[in-house]
This record gives sequence, C-alpha cells and structure tokens, in this order.
Amino acid sequence: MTPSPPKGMTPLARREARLAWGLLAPTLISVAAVVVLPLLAVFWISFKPIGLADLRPPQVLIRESLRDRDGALTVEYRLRNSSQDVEIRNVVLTDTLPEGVRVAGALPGPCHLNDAGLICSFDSVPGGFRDRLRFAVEADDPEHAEELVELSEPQIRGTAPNVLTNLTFTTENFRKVFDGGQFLNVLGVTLFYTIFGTVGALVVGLMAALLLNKSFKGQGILRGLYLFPYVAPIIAVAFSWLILFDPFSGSANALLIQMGVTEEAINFFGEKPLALIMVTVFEIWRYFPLSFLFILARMQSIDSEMYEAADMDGASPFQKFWYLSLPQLLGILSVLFLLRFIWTFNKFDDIFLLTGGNAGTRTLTVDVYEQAFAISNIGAGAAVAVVIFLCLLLFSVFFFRVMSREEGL
Amino acid sequence: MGGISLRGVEKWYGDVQVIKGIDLEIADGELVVFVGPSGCGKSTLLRMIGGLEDISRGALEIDGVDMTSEPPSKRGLAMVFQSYALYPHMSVAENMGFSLKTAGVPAIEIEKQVVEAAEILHLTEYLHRRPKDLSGGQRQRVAIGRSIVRDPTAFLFDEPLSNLDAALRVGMRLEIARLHQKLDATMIYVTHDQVEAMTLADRIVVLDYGQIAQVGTPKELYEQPQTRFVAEFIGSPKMNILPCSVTGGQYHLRWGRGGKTTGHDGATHLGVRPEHITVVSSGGGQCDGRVSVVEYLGADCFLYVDAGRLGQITVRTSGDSPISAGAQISLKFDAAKLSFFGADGNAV
Amino acid sequence: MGGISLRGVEKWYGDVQVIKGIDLEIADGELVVFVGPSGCGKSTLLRMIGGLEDISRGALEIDGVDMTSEPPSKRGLAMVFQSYALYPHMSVAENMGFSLKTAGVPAIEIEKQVVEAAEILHLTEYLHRRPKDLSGGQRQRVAIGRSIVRDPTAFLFDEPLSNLDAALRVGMRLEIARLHQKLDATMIYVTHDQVEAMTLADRIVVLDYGQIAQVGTPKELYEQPQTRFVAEFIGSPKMNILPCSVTGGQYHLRWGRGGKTTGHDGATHLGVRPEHITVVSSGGGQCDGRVSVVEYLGADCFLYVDAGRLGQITVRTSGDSPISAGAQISLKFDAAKLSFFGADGNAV
Amino acid sequence: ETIQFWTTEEQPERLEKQQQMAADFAEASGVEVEVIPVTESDLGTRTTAAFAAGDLPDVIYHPLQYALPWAEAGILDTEAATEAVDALGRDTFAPGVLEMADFDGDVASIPVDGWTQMIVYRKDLFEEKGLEPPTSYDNVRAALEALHNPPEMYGFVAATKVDENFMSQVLEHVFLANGVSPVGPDGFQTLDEAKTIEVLEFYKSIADASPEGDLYWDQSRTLYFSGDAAMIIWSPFILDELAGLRDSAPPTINDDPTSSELASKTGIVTNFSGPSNPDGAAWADVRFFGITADAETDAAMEFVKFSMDEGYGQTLSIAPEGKFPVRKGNADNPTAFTELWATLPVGVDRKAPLGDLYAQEMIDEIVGGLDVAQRWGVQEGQLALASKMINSQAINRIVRQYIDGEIDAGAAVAAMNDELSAIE
Amino acid sequence: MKLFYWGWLTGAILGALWMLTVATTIAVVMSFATGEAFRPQLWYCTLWGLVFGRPYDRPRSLLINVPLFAAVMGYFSNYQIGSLAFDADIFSPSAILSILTLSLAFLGGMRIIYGDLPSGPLTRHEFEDAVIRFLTGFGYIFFTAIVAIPFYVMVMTSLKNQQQLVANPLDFSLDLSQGWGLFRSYVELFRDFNFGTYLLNSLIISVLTVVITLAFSIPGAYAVARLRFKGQALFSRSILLIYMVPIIVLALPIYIAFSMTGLRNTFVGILLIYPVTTIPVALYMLQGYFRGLPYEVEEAGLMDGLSRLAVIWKITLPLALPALASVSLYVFMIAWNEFLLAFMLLDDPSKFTLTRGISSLNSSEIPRQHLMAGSVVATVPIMALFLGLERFMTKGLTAGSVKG
Ligand SMILES: Nc1ncnc2c1ncn2[C@@H]1O[C@H](COP(=O)(O)OP(=O)(O)OP(=O)(O)O)[C@@H](O)[C@H]1O
Ligand SMILES: Nc1ncnc2c1ncn2[C@@H]1O[C@H](COP(=O)(O)OP(=O)(O)OP(=O)(O)O)[C@@H](O)[C@H]1O
Ligand SMILES: [Mg+2]
Ligand SMILES: [Mg+2]
Repeated sequence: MTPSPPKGMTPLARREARLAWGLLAPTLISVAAVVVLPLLAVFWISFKPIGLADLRPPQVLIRESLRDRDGALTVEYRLRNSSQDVEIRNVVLTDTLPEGVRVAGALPGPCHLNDAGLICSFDSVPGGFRDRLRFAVEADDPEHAEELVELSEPQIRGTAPNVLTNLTFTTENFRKVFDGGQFLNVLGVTLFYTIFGTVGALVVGLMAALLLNKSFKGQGILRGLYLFPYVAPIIAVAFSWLILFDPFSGSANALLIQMGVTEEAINFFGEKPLALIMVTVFEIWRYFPLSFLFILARMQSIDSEMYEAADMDGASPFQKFWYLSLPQLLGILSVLFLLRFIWTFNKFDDIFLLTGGNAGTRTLTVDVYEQAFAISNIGAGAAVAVVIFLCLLLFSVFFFRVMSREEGL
Repeated sequence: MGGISLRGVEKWYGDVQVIKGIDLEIADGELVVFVGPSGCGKSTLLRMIGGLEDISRGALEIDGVDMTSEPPSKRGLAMVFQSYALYPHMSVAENMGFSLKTAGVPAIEIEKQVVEAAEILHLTEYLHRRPKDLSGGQRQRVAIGRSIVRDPTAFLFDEPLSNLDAALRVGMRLEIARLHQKLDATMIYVTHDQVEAMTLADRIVVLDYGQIAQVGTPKELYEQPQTRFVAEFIGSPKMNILPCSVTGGQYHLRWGRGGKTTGHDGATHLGVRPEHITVVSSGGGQCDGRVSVVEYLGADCFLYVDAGRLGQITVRTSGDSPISAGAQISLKFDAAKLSFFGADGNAV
Repeated sequence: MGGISLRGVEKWYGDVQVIKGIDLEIADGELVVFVGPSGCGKSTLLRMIGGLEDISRGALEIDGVDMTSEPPSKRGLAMVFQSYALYPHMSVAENMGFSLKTAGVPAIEIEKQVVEAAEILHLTEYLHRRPKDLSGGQRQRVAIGRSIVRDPTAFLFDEPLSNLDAALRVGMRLEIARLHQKLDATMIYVTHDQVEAMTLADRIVVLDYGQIAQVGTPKELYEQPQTRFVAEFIGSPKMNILPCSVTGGQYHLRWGRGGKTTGHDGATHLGVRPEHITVVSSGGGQCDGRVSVVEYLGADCFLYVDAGRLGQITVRTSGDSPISAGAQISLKFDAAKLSFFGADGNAV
Repeated sequence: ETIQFWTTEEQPERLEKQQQMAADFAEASGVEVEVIPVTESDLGTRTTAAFAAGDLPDVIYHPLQYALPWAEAGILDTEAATEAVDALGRDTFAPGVLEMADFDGDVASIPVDGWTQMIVYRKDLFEEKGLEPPTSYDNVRAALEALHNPPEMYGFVAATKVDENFMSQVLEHVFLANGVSPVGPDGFQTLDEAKTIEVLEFYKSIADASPEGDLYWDQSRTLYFSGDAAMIIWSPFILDELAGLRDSAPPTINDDPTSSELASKTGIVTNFSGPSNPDGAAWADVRFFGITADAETDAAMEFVKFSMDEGYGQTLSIAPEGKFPVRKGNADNPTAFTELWATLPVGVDRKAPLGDLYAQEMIDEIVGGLDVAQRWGVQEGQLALASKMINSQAINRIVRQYIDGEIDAGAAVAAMNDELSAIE
Repeated sequence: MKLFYWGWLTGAILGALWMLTVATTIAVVMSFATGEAFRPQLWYCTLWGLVFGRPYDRPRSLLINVPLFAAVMGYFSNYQIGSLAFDADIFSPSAILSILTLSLAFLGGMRIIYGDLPSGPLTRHEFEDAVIRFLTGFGYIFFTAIVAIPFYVMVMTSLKNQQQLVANPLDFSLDLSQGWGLFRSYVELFRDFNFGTYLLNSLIISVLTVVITLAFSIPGAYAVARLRFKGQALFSRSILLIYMVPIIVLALPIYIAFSMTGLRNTFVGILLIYPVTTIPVALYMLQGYFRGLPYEVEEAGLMDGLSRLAVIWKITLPLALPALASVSLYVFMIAWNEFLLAFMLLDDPSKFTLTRGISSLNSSEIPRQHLMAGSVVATVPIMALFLGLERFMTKGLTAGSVKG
C-alpha cells in the first residue's frame, strides 16, 4: 500500500488561513467596491440607451404660492413634469394646511381634503405636463398667511421608469461605436500610439540606461534629472509642451525658423499626421525614465564577473553589448514592453491634455470621454469602455504568459 | 611557452597599498597556488596578472614579453572565476566557443574545438543545456572547458571550488590535478583553503597582507614553516604554539617542562603539530593538562587539552583512543618535529 | 524536563511526502544530531518539532504533553537559525531579552538574565551593538544567547555553523560542545556535515529521503554502519565500497583476491575505510593498482589508487609516505575492520 | 439664505465684479449669493451632472445654445423665468432676444446681454487695393485674391478646430449668410444641396487662405494682431485688446503693445451675405440667466431681477465691449441702460470707453447687428433642435473633412443631412 | 567596416559629428539664454569638424589650443562660414562667449573621445571605444537637453509676461531689475486664484491617501506574501490585473455613482477613490518587500513567543520601514499628480487640488505665465521630495513597477 496524503487541513494551517482572509478582507472589499462594481456597471450601462441627463428619473416638480388677488386669497400649486416625454404614474400630492387657514371655495378636480390636509391624486402625468391647481382660502391673519402656507412644503410622489435600473437593453451603443469609419480610425490611432509609444520609450530608455550604467561623480544627479519627466505632474509637463510647441509663440518653432529648418511655423499639435507623432513623442519622452530605471536596475544586477570573463575572452565593447547585455535584458524588456503596452493603451490624460483627441489623435480612451461627456451619451461611452476592457483582457493573457517566464520583476 | 614573472608588482587603491611589491617567477607548466587568509590580496594579484586590474607599479612578463599595460584580450590567458561567470543565456557549447567566436574563428573550427574540450571534461552530453540546468560541479567544468578551448598560455583559477559542497570539492580537486597532469600547462590557482593548496600545488605562495610570507612546495611549508603565520596557517588542526625559551641545546616551556633540541637559540615560541604529541601518563611529558573536549572522528580523535596557563593544546590520537573528557593527562612532544620561532615571528 | 518524542510523524507537501513516518525518542539532556545529505528533510523535521511547519500526520510530545497542534509560542522551545535571524533593528541586549519581554518579565529581571547569558557567551562588551556591527561568529553567539535566556525545554539548531568559515566553525563547534556540557539541556542539532555530527553528538540520527537510516552513537555509526548509505556518508575520505562475494568464511573480491572473514554470507559488497588499508609490495595484498594522484596533507597522505575495473580506491597513509603518483602498488585490507553489505544495501 | 450662482465669466477681475454685485444684492435682500466660476466648455456636462445629482445651483449664467435644451430636459424652471421677465417688463427687452428664448409662450431663461459676430478686416489694405468691404462671399473672395500672400499675409484665418465652439459659430454665420439652415418649422430640414455647396466652397476658399492646422480664436487673433492676416471673424470682445488695452494679448504689429494703431486701421462688418441670400444675416450670441429646477425660486428670481435692474450696470461692465444690453431701459426711462452702457469703460490694463477708441458709425454697426441678428431655429421655433445639432459638432467635422479633401462637396452635404437627420 | 579602422578617418568623421553636436547645442543654449539669433551651419560644421578632427596630439594643452582654435573659428564666423552663425557683432560678449565655449567643448570633447586612438590602423576595440565615447558624449547632451528644456521653458515662462514672450518666444533672459516683480504671476496665483487653498487641499488629500493606502495594504500585502492559504498564488497575480484596468473605464461609472449619491465635489469622494487606485500598487510593492525580508527573523519572533499579528507589528513593520517610506512617497506622488479624477469629480474651486486648479487656468482669458507658474507650483514640491529622498523614490518607482 502506498501511503496517501492526509485529507483536510491541520489546525495550525486552518488558523493561518483564517488570519490571512481576515487581513485581506478590508482590501478585498474596498477594491471590489471601487473596481469590480464599476466594471460590472460599465458592462450594464453599455447596453443601456442612456445619456447623462437620464440619470435623474423624471419627477413632478411642484411650487406652492399664496396670492392675494384683490383681497381674495388663492393658493396655487404649479406642477410640472420634469421630462418632456416620459410619463409619470400614480402621482400623489399631499400638503397640510396650517392652523388658521381654511379652504374657502371648491377644490380642483383631483383633490380632496382629509384630516391631515390636502391630497390630490393623478393617475398619470404625461411628458411635458404642466398644470396649476388653484383654490381660494381664507385666513385669520391674512398678513402672515403667505409665510404660514409656504412654510409647509407640499410633498409629491410618483413612479417613473428609471432607465438606469430597468430591464430595457439595447445594442444600439455598440452599433454606434462600430458603425462608420470612425471606429477603425480610432483603433488605428490607438495602435499607432501604443506601439510606437511603447517601443520608443523602451529604446530611448535603453539608451539612457547604457549611458548611466557606469559609476562616476554626478551619476546620481543625472539619474534624478532623467526621471523628472515621469515624476512631474502630467498637467504641468503637458502644458509646458503645448507652450513650447505653440505654432505662433512657441520657442520650438522660433528656434526651428531661426535655424532655417523650416520656413513657416509648424502646428505641431494641430496638424493631422504630425499631431499623432507629437503625442507619441510626448509619450516616449514622459515614460522613457521608467524603462530606463528598470533596465538600469537589471543591468546593475548582471554579474560583473560575466563581463570580466568576456574581457578575458576578448570580446569588443559592441560584441559585449550585442552578445551579452542585450540577451540578458530581453526578459525585462519583454515584460516592460507588455506592461507599458497595456498602460499606454490605457493612457488618457496625456492626449486629453495635449490635443483633446483632435487632429487625428483620438484614441479609444479619449473616445470614452468624448462619447460620455462631450456628447453626453453615457451608454456609448460605456460601450467603448467595454471594447477597451476586452482588448485588455486579451493582452493580459499574453502578459501572464511572459510574466510567468520572467517571474519576480 | 608559459612562464610568468612578476617584478616588484604593487597595487594601490588610492592611498591604500593592497599588494606590497611581489617578485615571483612561475615556470612553464607549473601549478602554483596562492593561498592566504581572506583579504590578503590573492584575488587582486591574480586579476592583475589577468589584466582585469591595472598594475600600479612594477612589471609583468608573460613568456618573456612585457605585458604590464596590455588589455586582457592580448595576454592570452584564461581565467576561471569563483562564481563560474558563465553566460547564462548561452548553451554550454556557445559558452565554450564564445572566445573563438569573438576572434572570428569559423563555426566549424569552433565546433571541433568545443567537442574536443567537452570530451576531456566529460561534458559531451550537456553541450546543449543552459548553465542553469547544470549542477554546480558541471558548471565549474564548463567554466574550465571555456578556458581550455582558448588554448591559453596559462590558466588562472580564482577559488574555483569554493561554491561547491564538501564532497564535490574533493572530486573536482582531483579532476583539476589530473587536468594539470594531462595538459601540462602553467596554472595559477587561488584559494584560501590550505587543504586545497597542499593537495594541488607544485609550489605554494603564502600571502600575508599583500606580501609573500613564504614560497615553497607543500612539504617544505608543512615541515619547515619560515614564520609563525605560515606555521599556523598550514595544517589542520592548527599547530600548537607555546611560549618557551631555548638555552644551550635545551628548550624550556614556560609553565611547563622542557627537552633537548639543537640550535635555535633566541627562540621565544615553539610550535608542535597535534600529531607530534603523544599522551603519556601524568607527569611524563613536557606538560600536563585536563582533557576538556574529545572529538571523535572515526579514524582519528582530537583531544582538546586544557593545559592551565599554557592555554589549549590540541592533540591528535587514533580513533580507538580510550581517553575521555575530564581525564588528567601529560603530553610528550616529539623533539625532532618541533619548530622554533623568534620574537619577530620568523623561524630560528 | 526536556524529553521529546515523535510518533509516526509525516509531512506532506500536497502529494509529495517529505517526511515518511519518523519514530524517535529523545531523552532529557541528550544532544541529538540530525544528519543527512541536502534535501533529505532534516530542516523540515526540526521545524515540525519547533512548530514552524504543521505536522501532517502523527504526534509530537514534549515533556510528555501532546503538542502536535500547538503554535510555536506554546511549545517552549528555542531555535537557532542558520542565518542567525537576529532582529536587525534591536541591540544585542534587546535581541537576547526579546522573548522575556514578550512574556511580560519585568525589565530588571530581563537585564539580569541577559547579562548572565552574555557572560557565558563572552558577549558582555557587545551588548549595545547592533547585529550588523558584529562578526559572523559573534552573531551566531548572540543567536545562541537569545535561546539560552529563555531557559527553554530544548534547543533546536538548524545548521548553525554553515555560514562561518572553516577555522571559526571548528571553534564554535567546541563552544557548543562545552555549552551542552554546562547547561545539560536537550539539544537537537541539524547539519549536513558529518564531521560536525560525529564530533558533537551523543546520538546521531542519519536521515535518508525522509526516513531514518540509522540511529546510534558516533562510534556505532562509524564502526558498524547498518547500511551502505550510512557507511559512505560517515567518514572522510569516504569508505571504499568494492564488489565481492562471501562463501564459507572466505570473501572474494571481484577482479581481485580475497581473504578470511566470519559469517557475512550473501554479502555482495565489502566496505573498507581508507585507514584500514596498508600498502604492500606488488601482489601482496587483496588487489593491485597504480597511484594516480597523491594528496599530501602534512600529517597524512591520501593515495588515489586506480585499481583497474575495481575503480578508484582511496588509501590513507602517513604524511611521510614515500609513494608518489604513478607507482604500482598492492593494497592489503585489515580483515577485522571490514563491513559487508547485501544486495539491498543493508549490512549482513 | 444662500443661493448659488454659476457663471462662465471666471477671470478674477470679472469674478470680482460679479461678487461685488452679489454683495450689493445681499445687502439689499438679505440673501447671500455664492458666485462659482465654471469653465464655459465644461458648463454643459457639469450642469447635466449636477442635475442628475439633484444639486443644481440656483442661477446659471449660460449661452443661448443651452437655453432650450435645458428647458426641455427639465433643468430650467421656465415658469420662474417667465415670471421674472414679466416682472421686469417684457417691453423693456429687445424683442428678437426674447423670441430666441421662447419656450411654448414661456421664456426659457432670462436674456442678459449679447453680442454680434464681426468680420474684422484691415480697412487700410482694402482701401489701398480699392477693395469693397467684406460684406459678401464675393467681396471676401476678391479680397483673398488681392491680399493672400503667405507667410507675410494670410487672406483669412478660418476656424478649423472642430471641437471648438468657435468653429460652430463661424460656420453658422457663414451658413446663415447664404440662407441655409438645417432646421425648418417641423424640425430637421434637409440642407439645400446647391446652396450648401456654395457655402462649402466659400468656406474652403477661406480655409485655403489660412495657415495649416487646427485653428480657432486664438490663432485668428494672434495672426491678426501681428499684422499677418487680412480678415478674421471674431466677437466684439476683441475690441479692447485690439486697441492695446490689454497686456496679455497685445497687438504686435508694431513695437508698442499699447498702441491703437491697429484699431485705427481696422474695419468691421456684422451683416454678411452669400449669393443665394442677398440680404445677408448677422450672427448673435445672447447670454441668459437660467433659474434651475432645484432653485430656491423666489430668492433666485429676486437675484435675477436685481442683476437686470439696479445691478445691470455692473453686469454689463464686466466686459462692455462684448456685452450689449438686451434690456434697453426700465419703466422710467426706456433707454436708460443703452445710455449707461455707452459710458462704461472697456479694457483690462488700461481703460477707456469704446467711444474714445472707435468711430461712432462703427459702434453703431456693431450694436445694430443685435437687432437683425439671427440664429438657426429662432424663427422656426426649433432653437432647441438646432442647438443639439450644433453641440454634436457634426457639421464642424464634416466641413473639416471636406476642407481636408477627404470627401467632395456633394458627399459632404449628404453626410451632413445624414448625421443631422439622426438628431432628434 | 574595415575601411573605417583608420585613426585619421575615424577621427575626422567623429570630429564632424561632434562639431555638429556641439554647435547645435551652443546655438540652442545661447538662443534660449539671450534671445539672439544663433544658428549652427550644417555644412561648415561638417567641413571644420573633418578638418580639425584628427587624433589629438596629447602633449599640447588645451590652454594654448582653445584660444588658438577660438581665434580661427571667430575669423570664420565673421565671414559667416564658421560652424556657428550669429547676427550679433563678433566682438559682442555673447559672440565671444559662444565661440570660446564652442572651442573648449569641441577640443575638450575630442580629446576625451580620442582617448588613446592612434592615427594609423585601428583594432576593432580601439575603433569601438572611440565611437562609444562619442555616443556617450552625444547621449549626455541629448538627454539633458530633452529633459531640461521643457522645464526651463516652464520656469522661465512663469517669470516673464506674455507680451514679451509673444514678441520674441526665444528670449528667456530675465529682467532682474524687477526684483520681486519677477514673481508677479506667483503672487497673483496665490492672491487672486486661490492657489494657497489648492496647495493645502492637494497636501491634505495626498497625505490622507497615503495613510489610508498603507492602512489597507500592509495587512493585505503581508497576508499575500507570507501566509499560506488557498488562492494565495491567484491573489498575487490578480493584484497586477487590477493594475491594468484603465482609470477612464472606472471613472465613468464612478462619475455616475458619485453624481447620483452626491459624492462628487467632496473630499470624501476623492478620498474614497484615490486610495483604491493606489492600493493595488502599494499591495504589489509591499508584498514584494515583505517577500524579500528574511522569513527566519519572523520565525525567530514566533519561537520567541509572539503571535502572528505581534510579529507583523513588532518585527516586520520596523524592518520594512524603508520600504514603507518608498511606498508612501510613491503613493504620495501618484495622489499629488493625479489629474483625471480630480478634473472629473471636482467642480467647486474651494475644493480644487493643484492639478485641477491648474487645468482651470488653461483659458484664453488667463495669461499663460500664470499657467506655467501654476505648473511650477505643482512640480516643485514633488521634485523637492524626489531629490531629497531620491533613494527611496527610485526604489519606490522600481518596485512600483510600471504604473503610469
Ligand atoms: N576597489 C577596491 N578599493 C579598495 N580596496 C580594495 C578594492 N578591492 C579590493 N580591495 C582590498 O584589497 C584587499 C585584497 O582584496 P582581495 O579581493 O584580493 O582579497 P582576497 O585575498 O582575494 O580575499 P578573499 O579570500 O576574501 O577573496 C582587501 O583588503 C580589500 O579590502
Ligand atoms: N514548501 C515546500 N513545498 C514542497 N516541497 C518542499 C517544501 N519545502 C521543502 N520541500 C522539500 O522537502 C525536502 C526536504 O527539505 P529540507 O529543507 O527539510 O531539507 P534539508 O535536509 O534541510 O536540506 P538542506 O541540507 O539543504 O537544508 C526537500 O526535497 C524539499 O524540496
Ligand atoms: Mg578573492
Ligand atoms: Mg535545511
């Protein structure tokens, strides 16, 4: 008989697992609340025909006033359906009449009085409904009647369909997203931006790392300096670039014109292909420090004896780079590539601040914002968000393949 | 084809002198071991020969040619590093062939040489593995193979075995000894382990704080140490060093008795190795003591004897010795095997 | 006050069984050493006793109380780790007093105990240093001091000396031996170094792949190994194991000659330790061979003899042996000291 | 009691004036007003979001394009607005302006001030070359012919940045000039292909005479100020800086940033005509005070009434060059506010009344525009729909595609009809 | 390739390239510093670089060579055939300064680049070493330029007024006679634009974010790093996954939810959402750190009679202090720099963070020196922190992986 492992957990193991879950719980709950729930919400909303204004379900708005028309006191309720086209059902208005104020004339049709006060019911209030309910009252103290009457706020209830929570769904949003050349265009721009931005940042970062991979005085300062673009607030650097490259009063143009590179000012962030190139260059500029940092860290962890062995083996500097450094860096480079790829794909602020998605720089993330907020079509925005999310899932699969090979980044 | 000579070689790091003027001739085909305690400058000296560190002062000749300021690639030496320093992303074959590849040797020729070297080192079946898929000993063999392929003027080894476990170390030590017999090449071998030094070396160079303490064959070093430092460094368990005085053919232990000897006037200490002490009945030897710990090792047994003010004396007896801890014994020194040292630590 | 007993203790990692049912009684005050090759489960077993790993099956009693599922803090044991595991952010005194502090002992009392332990271990002058300002040996002493202060039921040591260099290791080994004599406490000591095991242990437990291969005093293990595994593991250089057959009071080496013996029928291999072989003139011994390498060690000399198809045989001779590499010699085995093993590897 | 007032006039000095008015109001009525600046481009989303959250402010100062859509969405309390206008007196308002805010007989929002869009041109150059003022497509083309000479001189600086309101405004003006509108009395009205193509071709010709890239008000002004553009379309807000009264946007045509030289060389046109609409049209923007559905109605109404009466002078003085009074006077004096306005100084770093800077007939031309001004959908009663069409920026996008040569004129008209018809 | 292995040829080519680099650099620097027109002349740079770029005779000192070379260059420049052309008079201080720096940079640089380069045939090593030294020099100039220029423009713009800049966008020289008037836009920012409040808001929010993030992620990270339970491996993976969800995708529903619950426009709302964007990062970083701590020390604590929680508190945390500092700094940086959520969720100027405040300065009506001054105000604290605690920051960045 071959021995078999015992089933179940030992008491010590159970205690440890319980502690672990306890420690994880706050994080899990908060992350779920702010990441998982919103994600689900995005999926939900993407199937909803919903604009920003639809978030507030239609309701009946009411205003009460007491008019003194030539000595005759009249209470007036003005009712209004906040929506022009949605019907509100079972509308009931209730209000209490204050002490010393009595109904004097006939009540309007839907209303009646009981102990508590006035009740008016409507079966249904159609879209665009507006009405005034008036009735005469008499008061003991007409001077202060107005204050008294308006002190008691009228209450109104009614049920209206809420697009956000009801069960009407539509694929309209997705149809809109995929319709027309727009989507392919946006996708193309996104891919250009992502691929060149990522590769560029890696290559530039690699060069910077090669530059600083030796110890000399001031190396720390230079390293710190080269990290500035990444560490500074995005909004500050984005605006600096805009001002630097302003077509009319930017220093870059002035410099180029002065050096005779160009005759006319170039509208760096305003012209069709150039703007996309510029935002990509900005992306490279802003994120090369990160690749630089990682590559440098990896380089410094390469056993220096290996290079000494190569010295003994007679390898030249370029041979050392090509045959030794580069293969050793491949792992970190591929991990960086994938991570940066995903992050660049997700990038929003940079383009939003630089061009607002114009001049052919509208990426998927900018599209989310444009759809949801500029056009106030939340549903369409959510649909784009879903598309993004699905793309990312795809990348993540790749990512974990590579990651498991290059564990312990 | 592989003589190396050092002339007044010095190494300074800023104001600190790490190698203090070394003169040494290494003959072609000789296996020389640099040994010494940690930090004494063994690696530095080796790396200076290899060209990985500059020589601050002095000259280095290899095969009669001055190489003092040539880069490593021009010296024609091969080095085996303590951490193996294999290229982790290359297969064993690529690792071994790399030096030829950088020199532009055609692929077929490289292959031939690599296979040849791999056969010598029994690595043939691992040629396509990556270093990380090899055991420590195999890696060390690849590192050696990489040197052999280059057919160098001389081999430099920097503590090649210190990352291996005890059993493997013994095995690899033997292999290196056999390799030396076979290749008949000049080898310089650095270690801090005196056992390795003793067992491998044609000649041992004992370094002490950047200076040569003694150069000689293992036997010379063991039997005629020229300084207390060498005497204590070579041999395990350590030589016992006891204060004494010598007058007219007689030595006299402080806090103990004495015996006959010849010469050695002016000595202040005598050295006696554990195996040159015999246990005799109380009062019969040069000094008395109480056995504090007995270490049984099978074939041998080490007695740590507490000899009062003389301190602890180590005695080696055979494994079936009946003495146990707490016994009161007397120790008799073999008069012919004693070493005597003066106040300056040199042998007299 | 410190007996420990293990009853059918097993450890499973998922489907892999690492400890395969260990039964062991450790008496109060005994120093037991777990020894075995790397990966055989020594550390795991020790950590199970300490409570740092769960016991998958079986039971553990300390001092007669079942402790199988108690957390470490309840077991009253102290452990000394290979990496010392000192608290780097505390001074030596704080490190040593920490366990008392967590137990709520008043500060004055803690101080007293710490000072006492520091005296035993010669640490008094370092009490206010941080661990990083100590040498390796001092750190190891602090780690031991930390255990002593707790006055534990038993001490657990996990390869405490393996991070020290050779010379220091010998010294610390002696100190632990003395400490054991002085405290007279139960100690379990894990090492993979058979020398340490032999020199320290009251009893040695040899582990082989999660099972006990043999338990016994050092002498028993050296002289009467019950398996080939133990025979080869204990003793340095290794015991020579040679194929043979035994019939009617006579053994006969394959590819060699034989000799007299008693019993041992059915043995397929004999084992002979290097010191039980003497060199005789050609043809005079049990087998002949050519000396391939001579390792000179001062007091001793190891001859590696190439005995043709019998393989390599190691022989120990004295340091002044005149034999050199290449000599053709014959080897004679000491008949009284031979071990014989059957086909299953067990002694017969 | 405290009410909240959102304003798009968010520069510190303008804000200060509004806060001053709010303080005056607080003194008069006891109601505190919190003045909150909102960037104009965010106004739409922020208001909608606040509506969704139920925390709308009480009063919003907003441009015309939001008036009707917000009324429809239930964001504005049209009854309160009507009541306020009635209380102020309908007849004290400029008639066309109330019409713009008409919401089924109610007033969606209370009109506050307005301005007309102008073609600003270099009178000196026109005179030099003997050109007619740019009052029509043809005149403009003729001028382009004569004056376009890049990079020293661009004939025009057209608006081409599709997400800027500025482009919508300029385009609407050009469309109106040729009598083209996407809305009719029954909602969407197919764009007349022939007329629209005339518009597109005209727009392309001015875009071709402009620099490359995404242009909007900023480049127009910068180029005109540096003397590198012959014509631009701009709002009257340019009038003060044109005269060198503002350091942050100085004329750079000569070395003196405070000179009014450029102003003296400048002519303006408000009414503009195309070949199919010889009468032409002006384009006006009107700003409103909207009282919201969540407002403290009475206090809000009081505040609005105050700002339109006692505080009206302060309201206008924020930037008189771009805020013409839509309420001409009060019951006592039907022209009280027009008179007051003429005396208000303009400028930021230096101040002077407009009358000191420009000839009277030019001022009359500017102000008169407001009376004849048009917007899509106003006459048809479809302003709300028209606003949505404009806000969708579909026209901007398609025109831009046409200008960039991505589609031809016919396709552009078809695309516009297609996209606009989908908006409801 | 072999063709180039000649000292004089390699030298000449490197000389031409180096001359181009140096001349362009000096032209840009001088233009930015003085506003005057300086141009590198492509063809003359190449020509003079080829002519003068031969392996340098080492014994002669720069002290003699630089003035000599400068005289020659100045002579050429006077006839507009020098490497550097300028409109200023050849004897004007800026012209002299630029010619002298050009000479020094060219000769000094070449001296370093040549190293031991012989003028005859080269070995591969010598050739590559020289090329690498050139590339290194070029690299330092290139990287320093691309990093420093935007920041230079940012700072200088904030100190000038718009009118001066429109007049000559290259003239960043400061009129020091204004004294404190230089900082006019800063004064106005704090006086008229409430930047004091924004600064405070940003500080409060960032610090609270750090505190909350740590409070949540320390226990979580410890559990993932150290404790054995089912799903542990899955967890350490999925932390990274959360990292990959784009903020804009989350921002949309959060915007909706916050709008409907009235959390928009409140510090509470911001403090709910900021930590959640940073917790995954912190969790990932901390679990890495915790894994790196020697487990045996914690086991020693267990053997010494501590419970798990006590081990975390008394042993792990004190040991992880540097790590906590790195994580805190990194989280602080994320919170401080965060723009998108602040932009979407904050409307009320009294609650603006700095980044949100800056974005409200981006208006046609506000002079852009204010915008740049605002940017400087937001950048300086984070830079100061960064430079002061570079070690922790860099560590934080490296461990924080690739959050961007
Ligand atoms: N770069 C350096 N700067 C200053 N001192 C150094 C440097 N490198 C080595 N040393 C010093 O030189 C001495 C010799 O170092 P070396 O590495 O040669 O010793 P070693 O004998 O090889 O020791 P080990 O057995 O530990 O390898 C040491 O004291 C060391 O501190
Ligand atoms: N967490 C684990 N999961 C699976 N197997 C493990 C785990 N920990 C240890 N093992 C296995 O258990 C066996 C025993 O390990 P252990 O550390 O006890 O060996 P050891 O005898 O102490 O070796 P060493 O001398 O190298 O310390 C090894 O084969 C190891 O691979
Ligand atoms: Mg060394
Ligand atoms: Mg172990």
